[in-house]
Amino acid sequence: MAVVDERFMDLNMGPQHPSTHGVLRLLIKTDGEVVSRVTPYIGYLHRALEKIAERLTYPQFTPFTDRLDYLASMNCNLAYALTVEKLLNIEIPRRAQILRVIMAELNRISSHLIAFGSLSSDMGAFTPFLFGIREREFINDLFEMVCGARLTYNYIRIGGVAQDIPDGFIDKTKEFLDYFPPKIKEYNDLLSYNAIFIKRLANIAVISPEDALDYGVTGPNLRASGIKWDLRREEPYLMYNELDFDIPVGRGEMGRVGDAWDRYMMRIYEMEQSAKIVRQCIDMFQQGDHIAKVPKVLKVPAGEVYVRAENPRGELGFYLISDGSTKPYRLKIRAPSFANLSIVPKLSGGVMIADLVAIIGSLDIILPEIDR
Amino acid sequence: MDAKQIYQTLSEKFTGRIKQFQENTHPASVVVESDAIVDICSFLKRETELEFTSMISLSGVDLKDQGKMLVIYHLGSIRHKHKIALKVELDRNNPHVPTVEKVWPGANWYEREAYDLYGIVFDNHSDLRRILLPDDWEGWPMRKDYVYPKRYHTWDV
Amino acid sequence: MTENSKGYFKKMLDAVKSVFTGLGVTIGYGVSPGREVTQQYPEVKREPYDRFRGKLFVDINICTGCTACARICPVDAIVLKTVRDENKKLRPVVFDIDNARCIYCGLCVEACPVDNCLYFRKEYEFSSYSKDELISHFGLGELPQPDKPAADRPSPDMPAQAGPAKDQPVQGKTDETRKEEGK
Amino acid sequence: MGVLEDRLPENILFTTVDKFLNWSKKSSLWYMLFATACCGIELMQTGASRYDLDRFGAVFRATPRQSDLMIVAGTITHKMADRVKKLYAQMPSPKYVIAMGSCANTGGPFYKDSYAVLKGVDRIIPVDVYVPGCPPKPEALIEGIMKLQERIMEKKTLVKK
Repeated sequence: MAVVDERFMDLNMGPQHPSTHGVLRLLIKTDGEVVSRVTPYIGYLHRALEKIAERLTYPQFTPFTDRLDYLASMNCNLAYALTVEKLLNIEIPRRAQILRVIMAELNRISSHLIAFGSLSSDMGAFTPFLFGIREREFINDLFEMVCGARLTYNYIRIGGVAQDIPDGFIDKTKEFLDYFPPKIKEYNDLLSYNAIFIKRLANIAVISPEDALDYGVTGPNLRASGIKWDLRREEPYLMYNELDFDIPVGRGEMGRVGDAWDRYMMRIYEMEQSAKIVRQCIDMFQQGDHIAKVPKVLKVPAGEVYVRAENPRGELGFYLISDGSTKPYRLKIRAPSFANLSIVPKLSGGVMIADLVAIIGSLDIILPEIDR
Repeated sequence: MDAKQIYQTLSEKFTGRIKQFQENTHPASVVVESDAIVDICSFLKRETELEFTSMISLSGVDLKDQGKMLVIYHLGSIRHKHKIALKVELDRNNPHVPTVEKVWPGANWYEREAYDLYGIVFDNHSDLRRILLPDDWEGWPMRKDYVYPKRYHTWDV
Repeated sequence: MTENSKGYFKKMLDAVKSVFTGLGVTIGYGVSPGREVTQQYPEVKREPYDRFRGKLFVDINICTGCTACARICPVDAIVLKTVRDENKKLRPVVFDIDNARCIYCGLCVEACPVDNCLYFRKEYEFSSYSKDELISHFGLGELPQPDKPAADRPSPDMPAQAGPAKDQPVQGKTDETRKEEGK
Repeated sequence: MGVLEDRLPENILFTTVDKFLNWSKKSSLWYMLFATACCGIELMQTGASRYDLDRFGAVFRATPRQSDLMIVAGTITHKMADRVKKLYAQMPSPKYVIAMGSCANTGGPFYKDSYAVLKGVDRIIPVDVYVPGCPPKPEALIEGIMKLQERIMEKKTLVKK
């Protein structure tokens, strides 16, 4: 007979729980309020994307990258396209590059809006969630205008983008850029600097820089720990090296560097920066092709590449092995949330159960890319 | 430090345990003996000139035609901004490799994933269970010769 | 008053102040709502944008039966079966689109070599009580048998090139282009 | 309706009572917040400011014990399928299921090549309305809910079928 530790009880959170951001299951060992150990159980959304990639041709797999991190489909499309292009060794037209940056940054904003909204609703404030969705709908409209879908875009393709932008897109984007930055002040008034909200998040679940690196945490979560690391700067792809933007770094404004509040605030700062990038891109617009010449039957030269891009949640990498045929031999997806979630057991010893929700929310994980 | 220099440093330090240097991959990769992987990884992490602070990714690859399995470690350094891939070749029928969990704790989940999908056993791993698939799943689905099951529990697959 | 209690009151004041800052935002919306957000859906329907990927349609009369769409489809949502008619032209006898399985990615529309043959309509309200209703059939049907009257034709709008009813269906030359199922 | 269900003769009183019961059921479709994948985001957006599902009396509940409607929004894998069955069993009667999006309808994008995905949620629980789309527009989901409301109105509860 197994020995039962009488001090603790097991508590299941998920897989169906509103604040686990999808189908995450956490097995919590607790004495009632204070958590002693958390074991995440993942894989409830394992859809075998890597296996599917081996059975489909390169262009056919693009729609599946939409479903990788559906809050930032454009970024996932982009990372996949960059990977295949690296092996194909083709030059992307300038206009396509600008379009790609615009889409990626708009999607970054809309993804961070969900992060902002869902964290606030986890913390018990529902209004900011509605505010976040309201602005997100604006971006969804922009995307529907340009590619015809609201969530799974399949827009950034190998070699460029699927279609050139329609008339009126630039005006509408400009309208959004005028509309959006003032809203950030609203968010700050409503939520970021609310004393109760700060009390819930400041000094909670501090990730030290060493831990962050050990566990492979990337993206805003890593920057919140005070490490200035952004692939858009460190390994510039597309035309990011020509753009002027800041990389916000956690400063421990409300508590210690790398706490939950810092992680939350990184996203607010990054939305501002993304809006700035989109504005610059619109000014840089020039005529040209939207897609490079790509053969209809795409045979990718044999080789191995690992290409990574900065997604809203961190570093999304594709490790592609090609054997020269029309299908990938192996496509490994390095998902940012996978690494970000793996630090949760380390963070959550000794916290309250209510703080656990804050930890998950502030890490902004998304399950489809963890489970793939 | 570029990949070539890293390779030279490694081959000086670990004579005979480094098998091959592949320059045409991106990032360049070094094929090493499987039982030396822990020593090499901790050397790469500790040495101040290399300082591979984090493991970016760990992937299993099934080379069915050659009867081999690969484990590929993508390593990156935040300070020096260089990258390298380490490759370990394993026997396909009995893939065993020591765990690097002690070097980078983040490797824990990646190794569980490789175990789950490829059946690669990581020796001395603290918690080697299936991670993505249900515990009662049969077979290693990412292997090239995997046959899809017909039924699972009470319904058709 | 001790130092401690001073901090206590300051914290309380901060909390109240920040709550009122937040309330200021919501009250602001109460006073002047700004742009209207909520759409009164069933009464007021927003027209989707021109590129909207809604329900997939095919103009079967101009379809050349090249099967490019069925081959590019990553989920096998298009089932296409063709036979050669007496003019050696491919005739799409079965053209089924499973809307329940379609992922609306648009790869097929791009692959289609004929203009306006395969296209998305701005139609999105077609939920149903059964899954079978979600499969749209566009196929022209088998060539008419000689002994059958013309009224028995499966599709009323038969194209001109299908030939008169007396023609025999070309047996043995059937192009089984539908993708192999269940690998 | 317990003991009275299916027992009463068809007459003007009981059909009116039935209608009233159906009307109250249809006007308070509390749906369970059960989102697994992409469609979950569209479900959230349907419930939020722009489409405002509350207008139809549909409010989300976080627990199956309080919900009448399960909107299966997203991919159901084999690992998850047992939980879905359990969640469905936990819901009180009368209960309805909407399969939202291609994944819940047929397995959608993962129909052909995936070993881990359940090919249609109707293999494990009964589905009332299928809403196509990948993911469906919020309007399409609302239309699906309206279709379900129509079906609820047609149902007979007390009166003999």
